[in-house]
Amino acid sequence: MRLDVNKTIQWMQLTNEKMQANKDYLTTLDQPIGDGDHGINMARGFQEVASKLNESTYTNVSDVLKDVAMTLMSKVGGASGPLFGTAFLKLSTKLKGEESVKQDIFGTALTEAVNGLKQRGKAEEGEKTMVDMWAPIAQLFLEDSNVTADTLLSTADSALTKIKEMTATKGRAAYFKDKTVGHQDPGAASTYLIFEALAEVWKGDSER
Amino acid sequence: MRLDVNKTIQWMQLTNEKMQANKDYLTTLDQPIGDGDHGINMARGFQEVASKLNESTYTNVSDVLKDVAMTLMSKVGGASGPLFGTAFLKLSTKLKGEESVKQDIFGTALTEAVNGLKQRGKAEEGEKTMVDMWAPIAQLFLEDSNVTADTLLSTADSALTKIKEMTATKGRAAYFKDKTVGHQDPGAASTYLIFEALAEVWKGDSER
Amino acid sequence: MKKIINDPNEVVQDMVQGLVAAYPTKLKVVPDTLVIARQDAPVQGKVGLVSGGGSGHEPAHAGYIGKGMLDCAVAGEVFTSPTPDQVLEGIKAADGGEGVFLVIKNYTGDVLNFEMAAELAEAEGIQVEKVIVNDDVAVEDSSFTTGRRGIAGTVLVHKIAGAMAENGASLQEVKRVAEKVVANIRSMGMALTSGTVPAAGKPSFQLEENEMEIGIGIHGEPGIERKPIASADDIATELVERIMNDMEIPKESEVAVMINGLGATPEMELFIVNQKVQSILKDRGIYVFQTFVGEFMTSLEMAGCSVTLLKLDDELKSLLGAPSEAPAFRI
Amino acid sequence: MKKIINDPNEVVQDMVQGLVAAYPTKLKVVPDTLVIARQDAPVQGKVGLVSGGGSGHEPAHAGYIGKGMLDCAVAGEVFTSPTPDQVLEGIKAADGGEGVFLVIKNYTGDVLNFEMAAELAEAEGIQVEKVIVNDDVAVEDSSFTTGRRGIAGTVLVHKIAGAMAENGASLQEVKRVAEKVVANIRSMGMALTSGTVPAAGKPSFQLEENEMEIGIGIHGEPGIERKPIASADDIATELVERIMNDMEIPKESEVAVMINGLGATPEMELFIVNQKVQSILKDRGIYVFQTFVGEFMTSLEMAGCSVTLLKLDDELKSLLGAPSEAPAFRI
Ligand SMILES: Nc1ncnc2c1ncn2[C@@H]1O[C@H](COP(=O)(O)OP(=O)(O)O)[C@@H](O)[C@H]1O
Ligand SMILES: Nc1ncnc2c1ncn2[C@@H]1O[C@H](COP(=O)(O)OP(=O)(O)O)[C@@H](O)[C@H]1O
Ligand SMILES: [Mg+2]
Ligand SMILES: [Mg+2]
Ligand SMILES: [Mg+2]
Ligand SMILES: [Mg+2]
Repeated sequence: MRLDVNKTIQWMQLTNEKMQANKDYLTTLDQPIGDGDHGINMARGFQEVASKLNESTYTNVSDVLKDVAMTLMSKVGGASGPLFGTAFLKLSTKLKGEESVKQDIFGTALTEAVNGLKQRGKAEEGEKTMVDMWAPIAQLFLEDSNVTADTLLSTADSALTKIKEMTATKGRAAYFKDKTVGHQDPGAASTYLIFEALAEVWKGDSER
Repeated sequence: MRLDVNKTIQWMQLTNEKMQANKDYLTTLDQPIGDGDHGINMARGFQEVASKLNESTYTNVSDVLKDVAMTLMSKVGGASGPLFGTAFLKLSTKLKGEESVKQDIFGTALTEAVNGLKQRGKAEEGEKTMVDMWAPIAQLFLEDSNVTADTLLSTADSALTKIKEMTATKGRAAYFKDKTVGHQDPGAASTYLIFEALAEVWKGDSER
Repeated sequence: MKKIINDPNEVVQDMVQGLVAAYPTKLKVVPDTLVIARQDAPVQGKVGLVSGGGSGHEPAHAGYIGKGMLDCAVAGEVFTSPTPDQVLEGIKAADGGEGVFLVIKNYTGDVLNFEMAAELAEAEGIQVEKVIVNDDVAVEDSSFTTGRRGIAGTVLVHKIAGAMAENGASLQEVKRVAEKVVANIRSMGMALTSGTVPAAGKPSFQLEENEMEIGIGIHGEPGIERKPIASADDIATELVERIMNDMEIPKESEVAVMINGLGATPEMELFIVNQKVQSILKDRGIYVFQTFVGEFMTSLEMAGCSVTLLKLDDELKSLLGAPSEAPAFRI
Repeated sequence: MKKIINDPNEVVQDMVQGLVAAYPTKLKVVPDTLVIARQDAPVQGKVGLVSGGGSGHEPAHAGYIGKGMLDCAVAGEVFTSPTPDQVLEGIKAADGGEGVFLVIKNYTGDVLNFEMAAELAEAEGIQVEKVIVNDDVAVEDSSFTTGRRGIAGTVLVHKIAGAMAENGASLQEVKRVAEKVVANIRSMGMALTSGTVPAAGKPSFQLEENEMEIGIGIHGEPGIERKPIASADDIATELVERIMNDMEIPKESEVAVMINGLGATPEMELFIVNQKVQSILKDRGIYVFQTFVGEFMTSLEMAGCSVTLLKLDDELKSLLGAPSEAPAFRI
């Protein structure tokens, strides 16, 4: 896969569609172990991302991702807004100057995003947050020289399975302690949708 | 019937028993067309009357009724407290000096009580209040030279039947307007208990 | 019934203790009564101001005790007016030699008990005057019936009469200004849910999940109409229009606005109602001199609100804006 | 859902309009934002004080804007912390050249958004300091987790830091005193019912008819225990004891007490709780310098209350007693 301006925009538009379709699902995940707003927050944020990307023209991937970052930052709120904002800002920064992003540099950028996330949210891996979805995917891109849409999806799937069984120690879910075991983390589930969208854009690409 | 100190005390003690036994019933009457406190108010008030009469000794009827009046006045509250207080105060004043109250003077005293009630509460007959129970009973004692326990009860019964069909235009029930038709007035019902107690004391008397 | 209480029959006693414990330098209880007074009452040379009524309407009335407002408040049982002997204690505690003024909400029980107390006080040589507040336009104004109820507008009577008394006015002057407020104040309320009297243990009335009642009284007395819940804008419009149909408020008038929560309604919703009320007044060319948003005259944990409008002249404006140290009405 | 609102997605906008319409001479909105500020903000030569967070906790935080307290409050969506750009607008509106101090409740969302805003402000040359309030003893205090939540005690941080800033203190001095408050303040709450987020349309959680939850957070976060409703005295005792187990308050200490209603609880019940809290403190030989009873940090229409104790020294006492013109906290 190579990520150019168009692909990046497609990726984000498809992510928005997924967030709208899964708005209630994400909110439902956030009810038993949170405050029941994650779907509302993500749907509001990516709706604005979609509009922003529609009304602008871009010449490089970094600029697209910067607008994504800034829009999420200023429209999502809560814990997830600044976190997704930070992640996309790191991607944008790292991919500056890249016209068509290759897998290895994408892996480095994702690793930067994970570091940014960790620093911002002070969460490590294993604390049942979105970090536990971003981190294994970044690792995949760094370590596997031949990532495919399918390996991406299967990595995300297995992360999701693991996260569900973790105990939350960061974010609002931490107040629910042991009761979080067996519940899916809403931020991990929305991160999954982002990478599912990437995989699907990528697949559409290879099918063509 | 002749009302002496002992009879008067018996009358009030029996009234208290009736108020305690009918506490919930009176409150239930006050719910659909009032604020649901009449039974609570009357039970509290006559409980105090009973204690007061128990702990004191009396040499005349007027003093008994004065203590009844003052106790009701200071323990009932709401609309009915000052009204019952006024009625008993008028009885007490009119019966001053009477050692053993005869029927005609009791009729005059009841008429004074009705006048006091009307002046205090600014209600006329026909407005669906306790006045509509006190007034026909006062009239009975004034006009019928040979009142018996049974004529007293039947007068009270027929008053109750009429009051139920009236429309309230005074007191809290007035806000419920036409909806009061078909509901019994709580203050009339508690006044009924007072005269029912009198009739029963009287009957016990004639049976002896 | 879900309540944070001890014995349901002792809620008023417990509350009064807790109130005075909260403001020990400002308030005191008259021993063996449910009468709460300014610490420095009676204030010599000042007309004393007394109000009160059934409990369950907090902060009414004890929260309005303080320099610039009430001298005493007499607390009855929940929703039951206090007895004349209690009111008499309040009058005595407020009497600083210049007479005592009673602010009474127009309910049969309140009127009777306060009037009897006034007679008792006069028999003891205390001069007493009164005003009967009847601001609730939900009820027909007829001299043949009980007449209109006193609701949230009562608080502004306390405020203005209190400022007048604090200025050293005579009993008659306090009465004049209180009557002016009553002549120029109108309120109307609405509810979404009922409160529960602690000793009764169950809600006073029932409204369906999608129902509201327009014109309800502060003890749950029936209002004008039960109907499906409308938007905040429609509710505000209906309340204001019913008030303005009852009392003309010409263009360029100045008014005070009170948006009062009945107990369980979040302040957020009161501000949403206020937003519409202000815009209606603006559209009609009416100036708002001062706005009060909060819980002033509640009905236990009833959800709902009332709107009060008071037409002002220069005298009322200056008295309304005068300082008040009452815990629930600091100006 | 029974609410007096218009569009459930616009409640915060409507509320902010209604709030500023209520106090037009005291408050203003920063155009195109949900940032509310003192009319005279930025006050030149004074450290600016900014707080905020998700809405639904009214009067927190906009009710605490005024001389002697906050300069700005930033309102997020209901229960959702505001975004960094909004907070940045608040910081700019408060900046009178001496730096801006942020009072943040300890929730991941609030901390992240306010910190990012602080970075953005610093990039624009505005000096920013902050304090993170975590007074809720219901949560374990562990540096490995999210840590304790900020609840009603936050209001006293506003008050004391605000008085300090109003006195002309430097940014570092404001920070020092705010940290002193945070070190000496503890709270704990309990609930009988849940509130309903307007956009969600149904209650956040369910409690049985006879159940209460001890230690609940102001967004309905789980507390310590669900159990049958106890008496007001037992509830007060449990809350105070948990606070005093966490923070030693020696005999002869002086404290401030706050009894905070969560939204639907009548003031009557808060005073009943206060009665017991005061008597426990008295029994332990602790002096109460000042008591605050009312709704300070609500959770929509949640029924319940919280108790806050703040250990005072002379500096904190004089700052707590200093004047405040904030609509919801007049001193
Ligand atoms: N400290 C943290 N580090 C990383 N991710 C976090 C952290 N705290 C929360 N999250 C993520 O944010 C999600 C919750 O987001 P959201 O519901 O939008 O915000 P809030 O919790 O403020 O309501 C969680 O499911 C989790 O994945
Ligand atoms: N103006 C009045 N004149 C005579 N009786 C009245 C008047 N107003 C009310 N009552 C009586 O008082 C009764 C209600 O008493 P109660 O429930 O104790 O007081 P409240 O209405 O203050 O709650 C009514 O049923 C009626 O009989
Ligand atoms: Mg959430
Ligand atoms: Mg009644
Ligand atoms: Mg009553
Ligand atoms: Mg949230």
